[in-house]
Amino acid sequence: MSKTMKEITERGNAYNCIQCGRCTGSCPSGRECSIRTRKLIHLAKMGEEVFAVPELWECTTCFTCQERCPKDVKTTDMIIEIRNIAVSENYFPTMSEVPKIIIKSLYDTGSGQPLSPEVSKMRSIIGLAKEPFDVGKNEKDLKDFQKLLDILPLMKEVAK
Amino acid sequence: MNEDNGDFEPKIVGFLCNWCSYAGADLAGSSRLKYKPNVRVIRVMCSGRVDPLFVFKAFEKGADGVLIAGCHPGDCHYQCGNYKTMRRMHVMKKMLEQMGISPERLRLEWVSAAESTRFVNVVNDMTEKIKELGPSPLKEEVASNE
Amino acid sequence: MREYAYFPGCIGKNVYPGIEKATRLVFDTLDVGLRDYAYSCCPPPGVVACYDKESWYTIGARNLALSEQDGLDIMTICAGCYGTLHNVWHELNHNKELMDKVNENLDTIGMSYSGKSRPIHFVDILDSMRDKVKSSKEIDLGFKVAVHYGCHYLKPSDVTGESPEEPTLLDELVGLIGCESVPFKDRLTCCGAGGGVMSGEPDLSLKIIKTKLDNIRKKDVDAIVNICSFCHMQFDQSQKKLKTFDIPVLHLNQLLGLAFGHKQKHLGLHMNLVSNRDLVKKVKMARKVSA
Amino acid sequence: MRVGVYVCHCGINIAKTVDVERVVKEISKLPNVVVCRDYHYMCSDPGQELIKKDINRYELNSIVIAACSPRMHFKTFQSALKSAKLNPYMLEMANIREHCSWVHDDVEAATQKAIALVKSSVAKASHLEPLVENDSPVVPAALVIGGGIAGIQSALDIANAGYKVFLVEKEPSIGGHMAQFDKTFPTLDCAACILTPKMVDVSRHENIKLLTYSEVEDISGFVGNFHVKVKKKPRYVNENKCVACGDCATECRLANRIVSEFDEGLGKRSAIYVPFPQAVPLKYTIDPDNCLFLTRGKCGKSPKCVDVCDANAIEFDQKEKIEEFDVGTIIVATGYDSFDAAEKPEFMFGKVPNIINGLQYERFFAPNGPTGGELVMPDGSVPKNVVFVSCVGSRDKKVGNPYCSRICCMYSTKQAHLTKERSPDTDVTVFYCDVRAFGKGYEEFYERVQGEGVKYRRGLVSEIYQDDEGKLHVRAEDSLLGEPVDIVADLVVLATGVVPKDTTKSLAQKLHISNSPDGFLLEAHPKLRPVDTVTDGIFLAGCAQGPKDIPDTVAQAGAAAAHAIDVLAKGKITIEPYNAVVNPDLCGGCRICEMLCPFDAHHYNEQEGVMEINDTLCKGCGVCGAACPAGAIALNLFRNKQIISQIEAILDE
Repeated sequence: MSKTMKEITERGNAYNCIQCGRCTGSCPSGRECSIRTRKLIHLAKMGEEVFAVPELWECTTCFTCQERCPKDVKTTDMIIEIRNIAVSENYFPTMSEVPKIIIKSLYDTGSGQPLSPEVSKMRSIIGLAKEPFDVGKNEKDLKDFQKLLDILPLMKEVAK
Repeated sequence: MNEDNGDFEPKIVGFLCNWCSYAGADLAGSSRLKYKPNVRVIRVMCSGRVDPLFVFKAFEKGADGVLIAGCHPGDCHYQCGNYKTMRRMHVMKKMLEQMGISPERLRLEWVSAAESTRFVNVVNDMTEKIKELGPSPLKEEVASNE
Repeated sequence: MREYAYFPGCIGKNVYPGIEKATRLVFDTLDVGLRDYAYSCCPPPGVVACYDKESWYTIGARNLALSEQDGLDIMTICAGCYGTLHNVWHELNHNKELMDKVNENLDTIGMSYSGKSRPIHFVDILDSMRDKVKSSKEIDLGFKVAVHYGCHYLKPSDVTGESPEEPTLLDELVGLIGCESVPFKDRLTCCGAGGGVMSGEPDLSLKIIKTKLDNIRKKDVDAIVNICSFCHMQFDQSQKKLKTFDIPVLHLNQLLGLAFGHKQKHLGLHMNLVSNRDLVKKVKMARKVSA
Repeated sequence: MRVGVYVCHCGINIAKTVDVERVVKEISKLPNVVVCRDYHYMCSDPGQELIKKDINRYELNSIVIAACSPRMHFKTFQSALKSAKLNPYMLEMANIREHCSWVHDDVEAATQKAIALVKSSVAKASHLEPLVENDSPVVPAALVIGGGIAGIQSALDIANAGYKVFLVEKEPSIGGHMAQFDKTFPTLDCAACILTPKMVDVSRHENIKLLTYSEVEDISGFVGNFHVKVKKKPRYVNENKCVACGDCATECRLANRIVSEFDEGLGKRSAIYVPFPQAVPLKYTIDPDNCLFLTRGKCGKSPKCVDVCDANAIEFDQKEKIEEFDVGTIIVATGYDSFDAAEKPEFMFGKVPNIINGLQYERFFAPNGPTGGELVMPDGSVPKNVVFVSCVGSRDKKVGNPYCSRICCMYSTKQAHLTKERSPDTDVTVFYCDVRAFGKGYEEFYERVQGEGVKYRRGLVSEIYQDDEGKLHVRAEDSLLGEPVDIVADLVVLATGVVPKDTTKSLAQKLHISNSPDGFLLEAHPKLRPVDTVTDGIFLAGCAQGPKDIPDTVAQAGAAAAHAIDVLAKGKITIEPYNAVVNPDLCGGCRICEMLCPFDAHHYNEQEGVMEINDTLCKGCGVCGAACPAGAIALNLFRNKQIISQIEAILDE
């Protein structure tokens, strides 16, 4: 999947944008912080390096802006895809290591949120198997899963 | 099949009704939309004018596809010519099948005078599909007979 | 008997297993079969999709592929899982190039996905069996609740087919078991957890949920009812972090479990960080009244 | 056959992508081609002169022009042929501009395609036959559909030129939306003061027959001779007897209990009513959906209206009537609907009384409106904060209206001014995206209103919510500040856009004219034929064709009237000989064609056992020709041998 800013901008209909700001005005995150969706789209349209803007990571991907855009600009889809570029260009969200931990856990156990011994105990208390039935339960399934992850770009990005 | 047809440029004859589809194609032109050059247009007053004879003649003469385009149902300049076409389509496709020509090579589409982008999509899509189908079997026959 | 592949999701099984269990109990009561598969994490839209979309599609497609040979659709109990799986399903069915790429990836472990097996959010299943839900009710709970629609269940509407500006399904579902959905300001806004914000920007995430909790508190409700394990976690954990709130948080299946007469212990109510003590008392009283 | 072929460069429009010289070289090789030339602009005088000279010099008897669409210039070149004494139907055009040079980039592919298209035209030209045009008389009357300002203007213009006009209006009164307005922008003329005199002129004009409360049921025929059927709905009041004293409405048991359409749901009326005091005709109408007597068969002991009407005008036994007449030309002036803001649920329209649309706010200011022209809200208070929301239902793909409605910016500006005029202390904010003040005096008016203290904030509104105290809040981004804002309002005005009338599609089908993708009626050419339709003799006026303000509407209505008068004044129309002809030697009299013809043009001659086709009724669609099992029906200009020769040529390598 090749992805360039130009492709993302085109696919996201950003050239239709009239900078009306309905996106920003709808944004629950923007009321609490500095993200201005309209500006992000404008930067993308102008060919600026929008992937380097830290506000990109303040979007909760709730899709309200995309839902309300009168010009069919795929604002949220674009933010997600621009983040992909940010990651590959090494503009990592430096604020926290948690996302990396989640991906590591995904690789090691098949779950982004791994099972802790405490919860395992609780599971049996409420009548569930101590370990849930999932990809981590059977060693062969997990090995296959890891084999799949090994060929995906995700792991290469995290390994950086 | 797909890979073998890389260089194949299909020849498609398009019969467009004067009032809707021909005007839609004109609008595509004045809007400077771009599309594939494979469809060659013959103007008729109504899609209902398209005698099945024309369609078979086109295939006989080596067309890889035939497009008939007219006004949307209900919008016919002549009230119901397009319905007549619709009914003829069925028979024509059946006959093509018997002649060993894939009925997919014959298409009926509704394109209004305002639907320039629709015309472009129809032309491009049809060209793509005929490319996938490859040259008309009749064409090869014609060639080998010559 | 109807049957679905059951996708409990990481939070539902590994963090709040009460949600996994409540779901099993509720759907057992409703005579709906749930079958387990060796699923991985959905994977999360906020983290994995934002890092690399192709990986997101591939891992999601592996999950969808698991039940395909059995011809089962997949029931999710989390708007996040639903958002991922539904988006993957929708995109793959509309983008042949992507479908080919994903299948090329899946081929390395001998799997493939055709696009048939589709994800369904559990509330849509409930919607299709309202009479059964109603007749399964043993206790009239009589709660005043604040309902929370997870963003990814509703949006984007051109993919989900929902009406995101004025949804009514959840309000109607809680009504079926004698609860009242209380309107509150900005009830449709995000809980603040998604998009990797909960993990990447925890302070911002807390600000967003605090605004939301403030609006809910004004309405003096008995509980916040959600249809998303991830939102559930955000509502519950953030109250603990903010320290100033104590509004019980229930996944809809936990609420239904209570109304269907299942024991609160089996529904894992006690696993929430916010105390459910008052709520449990109310359930006991309601049980007596209903009896 | 001696064919002359002329390949046009159209400046660089064709020559840029089509190698014209190569086309000429290839075409010159064809058997029937006597002469083949290229020229910069074939449609210019020297271009046409070239053809004329060649016709005489080379004794050409058939001409091919490879240039633009025949829909553009076929008639131009026909007249060139005529002036060279060549039959004007010995002409064929190859469309190498719209269908070739403009739609392709690749010179090689475009040139090849152009050659194929011209070859095809030469093939057809080699089989053309001279045809004779016939004349047909024009009925000296016009039909105008729609009695808003557009229809009124067109009707008056045609009537003043001395022709009969049938003006058909769906509502009980003419006047349309303009009658609902208080003032007009930017001059602040009182709408009623400039409209009502025209309404009265219509009702008094000896050449105008006004058919109100009526709808066009069916239209058949063609330019010069349309046959019209109009359905006249029963008013249940005898128009000749009613003196409009109004006693019936006062006494009606449902007085002030029925929602008034004219007041956009803000005011109330009786079940027997005139929509507004200046209505034309000023005759009462009984609303059949609400009247107690009509819905239940009983209204007290006897209906009050009957009791109080001294003129004995109430006639509950009136029935729907069909009126039929002939006209030579038709103007469609059916206007628009206001966008239904409920389609944008985030704006809460219809859920809270203090969120209204633009047309409703107009009624707040009108002296004949529900508040008597006072700026008071339903609770009796004067709003302290008024917020305007622009582009509601316009420039919005989410609701399928990608276009700009052209009037909302200015009517909001006007209403902002009127708000300030009524209540200078009221805080007025207009959320806008781009203020479109394009007309004469508009920008100046916008400037004036800004000067009056109206705040223009750049940003389209995202959502509206009501807080616990019941106050409305408008959320948007002030995009110039780059900050989200939350503005409190007592009254929110949604500047709702212009959408096609719900009946536009069905009317277009009745008239066999087209809709543009936005749903409005399609003009024949966006620049050069803005009031014509593709159907000869049918013209467009006003918002039926697309959103426009009053000056543009009136101008277009005048233009449409001029075109209609043009048809009527000629007194006859030339029928192009595109008709079908039967070869009696081949016809077996199977009568299949008779069943297919939508125009009843086919008649069976029992004596001869063959079909005959009436030239006047036949429109030349060719459906019969395509179906004739004996091949006995030929369609002039589209004969089988002509088309088949085209097919052969177009596929020839």
